[in-house]
Amino acid sequence: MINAAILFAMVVVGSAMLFSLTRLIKGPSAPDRILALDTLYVSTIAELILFGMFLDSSLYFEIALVIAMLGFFGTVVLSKYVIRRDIVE
Amino acid sequence: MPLTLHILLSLPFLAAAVVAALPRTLSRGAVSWAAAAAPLAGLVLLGMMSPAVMGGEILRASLPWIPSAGLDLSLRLDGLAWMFTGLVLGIGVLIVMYAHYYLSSRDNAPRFYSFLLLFMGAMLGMVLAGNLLLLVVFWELTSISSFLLIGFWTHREDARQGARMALTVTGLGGLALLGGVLLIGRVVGSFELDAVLAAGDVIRASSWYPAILGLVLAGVFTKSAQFPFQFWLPQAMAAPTPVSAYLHSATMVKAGVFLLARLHPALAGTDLFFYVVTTVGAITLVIGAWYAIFQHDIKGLLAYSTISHLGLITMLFGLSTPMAVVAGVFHILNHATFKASLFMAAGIIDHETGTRDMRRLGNLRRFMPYTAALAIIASLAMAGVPLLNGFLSKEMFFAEALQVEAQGAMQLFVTVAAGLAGVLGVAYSLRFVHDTFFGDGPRDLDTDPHEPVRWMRVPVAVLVVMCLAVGILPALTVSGILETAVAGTLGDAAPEFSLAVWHGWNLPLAMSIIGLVGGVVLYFTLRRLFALHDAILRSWGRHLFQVNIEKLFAAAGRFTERVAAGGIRRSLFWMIVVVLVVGAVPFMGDAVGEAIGLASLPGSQPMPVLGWIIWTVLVVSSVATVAAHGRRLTALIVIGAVGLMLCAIFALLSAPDLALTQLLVEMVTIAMMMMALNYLPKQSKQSRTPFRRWRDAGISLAAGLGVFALVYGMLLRPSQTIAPELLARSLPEAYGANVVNVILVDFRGFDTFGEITVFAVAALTVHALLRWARLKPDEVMPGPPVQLPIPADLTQLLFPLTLTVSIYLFLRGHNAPGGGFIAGLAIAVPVLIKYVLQGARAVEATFGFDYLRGVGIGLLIACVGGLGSLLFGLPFLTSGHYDLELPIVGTLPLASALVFDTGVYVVVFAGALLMLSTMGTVKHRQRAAEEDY
Amino acid sequence: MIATLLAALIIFMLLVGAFFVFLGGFSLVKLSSFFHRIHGPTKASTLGVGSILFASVIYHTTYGSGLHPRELLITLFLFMTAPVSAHLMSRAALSLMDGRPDDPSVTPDPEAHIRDDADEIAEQRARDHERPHVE
Amino acid sequence: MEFALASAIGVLTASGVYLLLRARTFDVILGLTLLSYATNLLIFSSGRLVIGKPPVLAADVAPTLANYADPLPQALVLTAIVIAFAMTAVVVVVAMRNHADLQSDHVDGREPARARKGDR
Amino acid sequence: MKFQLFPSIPQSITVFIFWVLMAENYSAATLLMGLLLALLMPQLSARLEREFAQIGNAGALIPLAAKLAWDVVVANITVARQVLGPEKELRSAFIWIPLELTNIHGISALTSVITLTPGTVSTELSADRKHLLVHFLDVEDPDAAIAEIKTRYEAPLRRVFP
Amino acid sequence: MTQHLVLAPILVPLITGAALLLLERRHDSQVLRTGAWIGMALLLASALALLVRASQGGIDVYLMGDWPSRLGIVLMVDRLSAMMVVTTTLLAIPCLLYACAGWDKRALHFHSLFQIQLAGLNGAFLTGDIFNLFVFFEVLLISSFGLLLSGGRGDRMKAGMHYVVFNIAASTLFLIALGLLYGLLGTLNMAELAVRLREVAPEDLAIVRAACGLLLVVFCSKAALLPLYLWLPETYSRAPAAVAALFTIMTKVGLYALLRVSTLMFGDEAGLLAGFGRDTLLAFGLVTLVLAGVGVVGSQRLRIGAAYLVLLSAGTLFVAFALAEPGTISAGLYYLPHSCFAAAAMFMVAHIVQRERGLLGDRVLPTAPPLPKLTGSLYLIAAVSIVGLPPLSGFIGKFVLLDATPDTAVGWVYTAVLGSSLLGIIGLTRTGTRLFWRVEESDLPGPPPPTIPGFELAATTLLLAYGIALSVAAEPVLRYTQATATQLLSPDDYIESVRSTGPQLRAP
Repeated sequence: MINAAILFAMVVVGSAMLFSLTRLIKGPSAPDRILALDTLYVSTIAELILFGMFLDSSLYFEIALVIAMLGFFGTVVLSKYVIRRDIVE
Repeated sequence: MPLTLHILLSLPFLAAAVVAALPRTLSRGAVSWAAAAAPLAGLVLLGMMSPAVMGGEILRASLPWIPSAGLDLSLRLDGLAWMFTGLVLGIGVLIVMYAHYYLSSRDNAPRFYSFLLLFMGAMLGMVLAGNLLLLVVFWELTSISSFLLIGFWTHREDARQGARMALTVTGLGGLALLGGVLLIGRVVGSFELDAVLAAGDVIRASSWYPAILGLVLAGVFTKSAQFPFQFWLPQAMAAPTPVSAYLHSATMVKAGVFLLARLHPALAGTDLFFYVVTTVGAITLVIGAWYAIFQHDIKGLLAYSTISHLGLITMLFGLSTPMAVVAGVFHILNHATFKASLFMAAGIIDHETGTRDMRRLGNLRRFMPYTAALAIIASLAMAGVPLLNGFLSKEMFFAEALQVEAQGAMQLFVTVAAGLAGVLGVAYSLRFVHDTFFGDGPRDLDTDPHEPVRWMRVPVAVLVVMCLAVGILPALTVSGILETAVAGTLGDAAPEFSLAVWHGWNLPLAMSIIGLVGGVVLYFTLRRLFALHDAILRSWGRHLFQVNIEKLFAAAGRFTERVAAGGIRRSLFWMIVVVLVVGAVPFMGDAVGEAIGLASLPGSQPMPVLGWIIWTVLVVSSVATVAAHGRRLTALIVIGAVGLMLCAIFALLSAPDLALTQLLVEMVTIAMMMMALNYLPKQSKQSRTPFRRWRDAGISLAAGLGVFALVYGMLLRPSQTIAPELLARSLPEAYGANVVNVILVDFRGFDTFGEITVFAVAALTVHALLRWARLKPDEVMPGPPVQLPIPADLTQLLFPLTLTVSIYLFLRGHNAPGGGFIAGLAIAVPVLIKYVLQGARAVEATFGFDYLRGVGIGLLIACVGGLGSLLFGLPFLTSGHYDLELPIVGTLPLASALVFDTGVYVVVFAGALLMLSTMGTVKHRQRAAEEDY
Repeated sequence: MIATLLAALIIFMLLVGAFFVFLGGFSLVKLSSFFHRIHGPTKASTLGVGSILFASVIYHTTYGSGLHPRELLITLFLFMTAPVSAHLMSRAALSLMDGRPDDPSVTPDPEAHIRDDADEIAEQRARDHERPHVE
Repeated sequence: MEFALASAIGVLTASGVYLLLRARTFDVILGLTLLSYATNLLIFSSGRLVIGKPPVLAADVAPTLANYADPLPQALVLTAIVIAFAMTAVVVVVAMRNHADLQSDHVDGREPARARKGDR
Repeated sequence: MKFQLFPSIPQSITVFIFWVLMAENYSAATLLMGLLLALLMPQLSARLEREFAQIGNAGALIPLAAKLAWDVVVANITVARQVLGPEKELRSAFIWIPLELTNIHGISALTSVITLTPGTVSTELSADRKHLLVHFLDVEDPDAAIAEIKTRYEAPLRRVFP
Repeated sequence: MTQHLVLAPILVPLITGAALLLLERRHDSQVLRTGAWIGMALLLASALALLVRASQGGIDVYLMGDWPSRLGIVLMVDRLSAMMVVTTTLLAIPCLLYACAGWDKRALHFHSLFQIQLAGLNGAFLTGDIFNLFVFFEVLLISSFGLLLSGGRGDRMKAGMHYVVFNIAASTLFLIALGLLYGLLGTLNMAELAVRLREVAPEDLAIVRAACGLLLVVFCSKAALLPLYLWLPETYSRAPAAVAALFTIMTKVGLYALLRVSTLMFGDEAGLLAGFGRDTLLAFGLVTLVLAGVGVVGSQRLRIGAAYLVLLSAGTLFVAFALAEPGTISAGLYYLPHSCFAAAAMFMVAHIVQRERGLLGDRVLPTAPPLPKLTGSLYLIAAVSIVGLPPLSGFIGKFVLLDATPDTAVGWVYTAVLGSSLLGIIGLTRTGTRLFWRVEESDLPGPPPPTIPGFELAATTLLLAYGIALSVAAEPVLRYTQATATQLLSPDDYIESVRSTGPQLRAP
């Protein structure tokens, strides 16, 4: 039962990933794409946790933690680039 | 005294070194004496050995050099070598003496003499060589040193060209000869001359014989300026006259015929040899003589006559009868004497009148009677007038030419050639004598012609006296020498012969007379018909050579230019094509599916839905990257998704460590690319050639398909790996549960060691490239730097927490996903965020961490970590394990691999930040500087 | 009994989480302008992941290897970083926008700068249309 | 699953190769990145595909290939990722310097003849 | 730079808790390590920061966090409705919110809070740090929205970050 | 302690490089140079010790981390490895000497990069593990990037771009090949790979061949075989002289790998894979030879010419190794160090010329250059040596090779080798006469010819002296290379010594 729910959640989150993909491809502006990538990151965290539950393993914790902790770095850099072109001033 | 030969050989080389070291300011006399000492001493040595040689003994001496390759410093003095040694040294002495007066104060005498001695040594080595390979060595040395001599007056274009041409042609011959000699060695099994000469039958019977003969003859013909390689020789006349006199009388060009004589027992005696050598000799003989008539330059005339005489000698060796060989050897000797004296005379004329152009000379007998007399006698010897040495050998030549046993056509050809040669030889000799010493007086000379200093004439006189002596009293003077030489050449097959001036009325004498008369008639006829002074006969061989060599340079240049201009894309294109071919060829001739063996292999595993989703995102964004590559920012964002999906795949397929690494590397890469993008155009210009795009698309698809097929084929095969043992031994022996990490720091720690070195060096390179660089941003935003206070402030908390996480990842790495590398990047990223949000200078002002030093320290720590085990006598990187008992804390497991991993940690952290901080703090180029461009 | 309840809770949290993550993604596709879209993923997804993490904690406690409160750290980080990235992205979008609201510290009349962003959308669309393939 | 992974590697390779053959430095860098992704996946897949069995040994599970994925290719990929990163760093910087020194981001350091003519 | 054993007590505490949570065992070694880190981390980050956040009234944090959690959940449902509903009915707007908070840490916290509560995204801080530009997804009365943010979040934050 | 000797050629330069990094901040070039030379001396000592050990005929196996060879990484010292290490070290000494004339101050991190480059080279020669070989390839590559580009600008960047991109692409290919090999054969140890290749099932043959083929392509592209050599001329001719001189060994690394892999894995015992790729390599090697000769003739700059000469020697070595006879391999191994030294000397001479002639650089245009006479002599010796004219080492290498060529291949090999030599002579003659023979004759004493800095002169002379020493001592060297070839052609010994060496403490 729970497994089914986990699998279902995986698919639902997966569809969110596909939505992000659409936005990533369509754009149209750079912030849109950055947003899509950011969302993709977050969805990936969700998938990883779900997968960890599915396997009953805690080995995915580190990855999820690192994505949560540093995943926004890409967003920061890309946004800074859009704002200023020079990401380190 | 076995080493006498080696001493003899080393004399000129030693002298060359000594002379070269002499200061330029030293008087020319001293230099000349130093230079002359070598050949004089050599002559003494030779004299000491002469009795033995003349007694038929062959002196041998050998020093080992490369015995395993059949090349030793073995020297061998038989009759032929003895004669040549005498020639080389004797004429060498005269040339040195002559050159002393010839050279002007502007010429660098030490240089000249050292080259000359070098050449002399090379020549000596060649004639003395008892090993064919050694002969080739010295053969090539004569090419090189003659190149230096011909080009001695480097400022003159003709000298440079002549030298180049000589080296090119003789170099070609030398290489061919090398090939031929190697083939001989292959057939005979040894390069030692004794063995080769004894194995003539084996060589002639071998299937390699035509190749051997062709290659050796190519060497002979180029060196001896035989048709069709004769053209280099007149060009070489740009050399100072002593050089010409030496090279073109006794030495350089004689090397070819010497070789012909030397290898005569081994190679001659076949129809092929006979036809080729005789024909080439005959053609050269006639062509050279004909051209000689039409030269205006005295040295040019002499050069062509040299060609002609060499043709004669070649032809004699081609005829191959013992007597022909005798005549050939004899003529070598005679030609050396009269030609050396003629060249020297020409040099005197040049020296005293300032020109060698016969159109401007004439009537010189009035101004320089002694020289004129000497030159005339020598010319007559060249023409083959009785009572002079040239007559004797020419007579023998006629005799042999008439006796040739061959088919009708060949016989006729040889006879006609011989006859023509006689006529033409007289004609050009006459032209030289007449145009220079008789007729109308000299025209437009810059100086008043007069006799040279006496000592300059002495060498000429010595040689002319020899011509006369030999010509008049052959039996007394030269007979013994010739017998010895012939014995050396032919060995047991040497014929009995007697030299006499008078053989009675016979056919050869008739031919001589015809030649003399015909020559005189021809000369005066031609003079009337063609106005010789205006006639110009271009050497088409030289012309062809020059045209072709220029074409060769141009074509090669174009080819190279095209290749070099092809650039990266061409390189990569070829690489991919090669890869495609190499990857595809093994499957050819076999149905592809069958070859990959899909049918017979176990089925594949089912794919979860999540997998398909990740697959879709991956594939779509990968294709989108290609589609968007012109818009770089977009492409970068999209490629970020590819990287993320890769991370997801790794996570899904049981590789958490990889997922972590991929993720972190991805982030840092994106940051790096964004920094770079600041200094690059925002968009790619698209290439406007659709052909290239389609071609590239086709190739990429092929590459993709190929990789797909290979991977699929591999995946469907069962794996047979060493992994089970790794898994089993990881925990008990390396004390780590995370096998990947154990592999990284223990099983294959050395890889990691290399990997961090790569990382460190990459950081150094980035630093080195950008440290002093001034870059211009593609677009500078107006206004002051933007403040981002809010996110900057929020990351305040993030830094200590990520640092904590990083330490956690590092410490747990051996048992859970993590490890030095991941931890190092995990701490580098938040610092980088600081850079982005607060600006590099603000961060570096407070965060005083020397990244460069950090890299070095990290590497050293890693080394120390690995070397620790050496103290226990165990190999590098052997991990130790120790459970530390602490009072309150309990047991602390300490693995020595941790030290190594600390090194990794430090290198990665410092390296990543060194790269990124360097990139972030690039100095902008000033606007003023831009205007300059 | 408790187990059933816990299971129900897990399933509920999973569904809620999945829903919100889905919502975040969906709003990306559905909404028409950037400033509309950004509201979805930055918060809904964060909450969604939080719910899923909560479910995971319970799940591991109940069925797996015991209590792992550390998973909550992920949520903590997410809640720390998500606003930062949202803030930066919107700033980026703002910097690209024509007719962006002026800084009141330069023109001190904040009320004047409340403007309906319907024009914004129109403008942005026009701009996107002008140069659809160039950034 | 094997098919999916192999095809993904194929697509990445094709994309990478296409970009590698472009004329602009940045495109080439992107191409190299994609290619290195493809390579990493390829090496990774040489240990065969195993879902959810990370090679982190648990106390009560026998250390055999039935229970864990092949760890060796993972370690190799890790090395490869790092090296690819280092190489990318260098090539990125060279591209920057190339553009700065030669005023062109063409891979060969100069614009093709036609484009240059157009500029004048 | 003046040496301080604990440059920032809050940070030390956070790090310690964090470590212990993460390590998932409570042995003496872990605790000792946690203490060590709590001692070290602020020292290291002190090299990066100009100033540390000083917490005035930590007690105000807890009700704020609870309020926030509740708001997040409730407001998310609202946003869900708005997103799923027809887009035309959204009345979105940019609004400059005048700030009374002067502590930058407070402003940061407020920005995050605003962004976390659905329907609003804080977009830019004015150069003089006295106004915050916020994007509202659906707003009827701008003044009411400003007032709500000010009372609901800014006031407690002013107590936390004086 | 002697067992750890194997480590020294890798670790000594590495530690030196890292330590020099720490000293860099002192901005004292004297300190850096002293450090670098101490490292160099230690390296030389250890390399020679290794050579002495290897010349006794045994194969040393060093198990990293005390793991059995199939699990961990092994270092191997046989005659070939020892010889390559010594060659590298000997070459490095003049290169460092040359750089000490001033370049090391202009190129940031020069000394560290240089030392690490040496570590990478030695590592590649010593490792017995194919993935480790890849890693060391990367170490040497990336440090070569650094050496090439540090302190450079403009055209050098352009050439660097080409070099960097091409080599990264090649490395990627290397990884692909390794991935496939591991996937198919399940091991990375070269000896184990060889064993498993012998037992390849016929149905796997095609895919294994494809993987092996890719591996060979990688080595060929590093060694610059046709048509994968386009990167070489520009790169080598743009590199700083000391670096270009060191780079002459870089193509040899590819050749080394090729020789190692093809003798070990595709030797006569290799069953279905015996002689894999040999004929193709021979054919392409011959064409490379000729095209390289054409390149020498067509080169407009001396350094381009020198780069093509490197290519020419690479072509010769391809031929030698592809013929796979004991004699040809031995000849190739003799020729290999010679070609490194001679080409390196040529690059140095070219640089001296380039500097003396100012704006004209090393372009092959006749001028009235006040070039020091000595330069001309150096050029002459280098040229004679490199095109294989007697009596220097190039000639010996060539004739030994030709002499050992099997009867069946004589036609093509003789033609190509001798023909390319002729092209080389033509090209170098033209270059030499144009560069060194003054055009104008003037009575006036012109500006005194500049003197060559002592370090540069010493470096070039040392290289040429190596060449002369190689010629004089040809017999012992050839005997060594013959033994090496014999050792290489009996891979069973290699495999046996890898397999029989067990760890000290662990279970085998």
